[in-house]
Amino acid sequence: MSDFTTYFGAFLGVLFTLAVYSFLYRENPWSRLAEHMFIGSAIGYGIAYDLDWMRSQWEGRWSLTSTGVTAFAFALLLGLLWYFRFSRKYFWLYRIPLAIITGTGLGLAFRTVVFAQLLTQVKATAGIQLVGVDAWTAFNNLLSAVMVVCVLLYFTFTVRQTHPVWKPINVFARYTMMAGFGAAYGYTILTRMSLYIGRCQFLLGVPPYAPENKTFFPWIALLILVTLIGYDLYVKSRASAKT
Amino acid sequence: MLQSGRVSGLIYLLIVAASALYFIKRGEKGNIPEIRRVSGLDAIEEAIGRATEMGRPVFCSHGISGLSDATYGPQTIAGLSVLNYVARLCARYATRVIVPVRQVSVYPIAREIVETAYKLEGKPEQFRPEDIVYLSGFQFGYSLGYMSLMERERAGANIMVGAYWAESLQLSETGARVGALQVSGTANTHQIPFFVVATDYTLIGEEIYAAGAYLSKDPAMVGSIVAQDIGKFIGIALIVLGVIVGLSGTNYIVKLLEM
Amino acid sequence: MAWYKRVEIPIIITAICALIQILPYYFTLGASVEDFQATFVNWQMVVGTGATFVGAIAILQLHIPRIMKRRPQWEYSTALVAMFVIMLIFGLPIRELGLGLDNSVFEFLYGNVLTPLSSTMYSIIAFFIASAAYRAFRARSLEATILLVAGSLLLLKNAPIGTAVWPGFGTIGDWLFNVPNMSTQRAILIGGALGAIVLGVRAMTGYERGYLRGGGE
Amino acid sequence: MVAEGETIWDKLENIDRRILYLLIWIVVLPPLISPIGLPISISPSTVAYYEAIEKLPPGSMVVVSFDFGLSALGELYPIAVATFHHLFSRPVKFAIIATWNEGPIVAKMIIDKLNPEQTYHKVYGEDWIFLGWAPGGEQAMAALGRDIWGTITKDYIYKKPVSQYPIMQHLKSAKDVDILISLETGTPGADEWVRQWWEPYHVPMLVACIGVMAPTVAPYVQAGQCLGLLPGLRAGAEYEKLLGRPELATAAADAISTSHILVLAFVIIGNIGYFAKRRRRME
Repeated sequence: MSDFTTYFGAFLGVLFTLAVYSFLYRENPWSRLAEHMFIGSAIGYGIAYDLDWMRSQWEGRWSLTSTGVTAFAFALLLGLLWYFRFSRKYFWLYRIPLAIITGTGLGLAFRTVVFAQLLTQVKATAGIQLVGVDAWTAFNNLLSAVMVVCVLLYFTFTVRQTHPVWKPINVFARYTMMAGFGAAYGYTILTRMSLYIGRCQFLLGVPPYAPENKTFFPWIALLILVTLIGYDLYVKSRASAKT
Repeated sequence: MLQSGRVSGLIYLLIVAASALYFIKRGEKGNIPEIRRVSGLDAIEEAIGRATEMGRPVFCSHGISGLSDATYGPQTIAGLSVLNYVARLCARYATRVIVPVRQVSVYPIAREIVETAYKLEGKPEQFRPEDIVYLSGFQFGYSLGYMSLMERERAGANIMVGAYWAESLQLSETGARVGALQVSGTANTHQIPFFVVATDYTLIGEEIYAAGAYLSKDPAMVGSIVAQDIGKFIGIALIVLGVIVGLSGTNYIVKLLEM
Repeated sequence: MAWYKRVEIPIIITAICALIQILPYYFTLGASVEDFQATFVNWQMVVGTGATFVGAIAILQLHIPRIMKRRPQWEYSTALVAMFVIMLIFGLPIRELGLGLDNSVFEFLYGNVLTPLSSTMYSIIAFFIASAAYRAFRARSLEATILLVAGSLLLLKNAPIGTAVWPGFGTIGDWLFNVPNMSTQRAILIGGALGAIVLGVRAMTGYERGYLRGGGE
Repeated sequence: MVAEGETIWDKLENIDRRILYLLIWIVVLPPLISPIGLPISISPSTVAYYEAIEKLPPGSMVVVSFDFGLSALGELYPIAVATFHHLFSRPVKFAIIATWNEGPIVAKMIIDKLNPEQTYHKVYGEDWIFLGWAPGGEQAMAALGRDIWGTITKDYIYKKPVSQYPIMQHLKSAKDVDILISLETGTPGADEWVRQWWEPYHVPMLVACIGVMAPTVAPYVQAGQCLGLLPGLRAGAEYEKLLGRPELATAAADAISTSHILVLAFVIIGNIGYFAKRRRRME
């Protein structure tokens, strides 16, 4: 890569990163530009990848046999039906490819979900070790089995929970969930901060990010800040001129 | 004929599937099974009552997802059932209800729900179509619009049931700041903690479907809840039996499930 | 309504496509059935990819009129459309013309425009979380308190400074993760699996039509 | 907002959000510029992930899947780099796939950075291969499990038919795979892999995910469906330490500390203000 593209790339990267962050000050032209550029490039990128996959499917698989050619042509034809979504009159045609995709997806999930997410989980809880392990492990195993059962009971809705035994079960289930969601809370904060830290590493040019970023960072930050405040003053002055 | 190791799964599957169909069919004949009223609904009533006393509007949203997605669609539907309930109560108490919408496809449905609620309460003239607000298709555009609307209108209650993502935080933070009594609910697990700590009452996960089914009395929704309960009770029974049998050293229940 | 427009037809297609995947999983129906099933999955991926322009059209329907009629913010729409067109043209899979995923313009744009934008867009939530932590995370009930305390312990587990000050934060954090969290998630997973099964049954029998809704007649 | 009788508690409850935002910049940037290097203790789950790769017998077949896009770069990029370094330094074979269409960008960034031919003397097409992306999410996973050649017909780098590469002679379906590593942020991700690869073929999994997803993977770990879990950037730093190769995650460690402490401080200050006001109101 030439020097120019390296510098220009770093410049754009820093500019767009800071343009997004300028949203924190307030919604503004920089952040709006960034949002639109993001959407435009993401859609273009997605289509390019789809088409690339289509071409290699055609060349590497379907074009090799005559049945393949027919099947591929038929698939393309069905694929065109998606676009009747935009027609009021022929809207119903769009439901055909939709039904194929949804049906296959449902079927694929349906066939294994009962094992992977139901029976294996039930089995893992039903098969906990209580004998032959140390007391602390046995206690935790038993505790987690009780917790699973109580939370499951909490999420049943057909039994009228009038008997007094339900109250402690539900309270225990809710406390279990709150302690459990504490983990979700902690890890969510970790993720959000990590993503932000990653962007800061980018801005500071921490290797492997381009060291040029560091040079651009303060200048572009200054540029955005000045324009933001300038824009604010401009809007204010226009508003006062009107009244 | 049967694939080995998949018999127990097939049986489980068939029991749940058959009971779903049975209870849906039964429901269609008017024999709707009874399901428990989840306590979150009382909190909604209280929130609306308080907003009415204060003379402030009620905000009610149904998440940011559309209707067609397999996992998020049902959440939106549950949110719309709650909206129906909220709109009826608001119409009864003559309290304004504001509905911020993110999906174009949901907008007409939300509007129709509120309009019908006012008609059913005999006050069609009080329905304000401009209170069903389409904000923006973009996630943060939507939440920005929602937040400023809550601040401007001084929301007295904010009821959010549906599929929410990062905006859950922004909305509940703003709601708390303007002093609205907030009831939230979502099945997006990673957002539940934020709803729990930032709003006054939270419907957790499947509770939103149960609330939706309880309020709508739709046979398909109620039948599904019943079938899922049956599936849960089987699971619970297997766990309890397995733990007890496991004390003997060999676990026959686990072996049975590996069939 | 004409018979071919009826909603029953897509429902039947849904059911057939689902059964093609389900039946061979439970019953031994022979290698040819399994081959057909596998080919079918691949084939429907081609059908699905046919929809690639749908999202683009929906977005362009919004932005092109905005540019043509010079409506407010049309400048931003121009940037969006220009970006889209450039990305698309240079990324077209015509290697004979030097275009495609390894085209240098395409690579430059995704590396220096799409990458920073996309990764920054979601990192901004860090700020919202922090400000909400200050403004809205209140121990207003016992349940919220349990959550806040457990969450704070997890923060101390994840922050190297926490475990450096007292290794116990690591142990407590791991316990919270492996016992209450695992149990909660497992119960939710089981509930979710049952929900998926029931949803599948409803879709195959036509009781669930949510996915077919919208527009049209 | 400045009213009569405004106490310190009111002030504590009403700090402008932009000041909070500024504080976040202030606590995160300095430790990145000059790290303090606090010690990082290693948790058992990180050891399990490391050991699973370390103990793979020579010649094992690994599939690494990029189930994330650019949005998760900050957290998963360092982890992915470390994982690839580990794989390249071991005598195992592996294939790279992606179920998210931005996955190949990240994979390419890592390959360019690690330079496997020079640094590790690994031959493309023999020791490893970059297969690229397949559309359709869960459907793609199912299709790949059954038939890799037919789902991704050409490799990502040279666009040649995959059947021409020596490594692919030993990799036709999920049955040939000894371990699957999913680098994931959500849907499709671990849930779908468990359904499409673990359940029908019993391919063991390793999951490296963004922190948000970690709690949802816990049941799979306990049930033995997932052999090891790297939950987020902190675990990434631990992994780098085990590999003896401190990089981006280690460099971020101090910033994780400062930012987490700041959030904790925000929670505490907010609650102090809240309770003080509530007590005054009660009096």
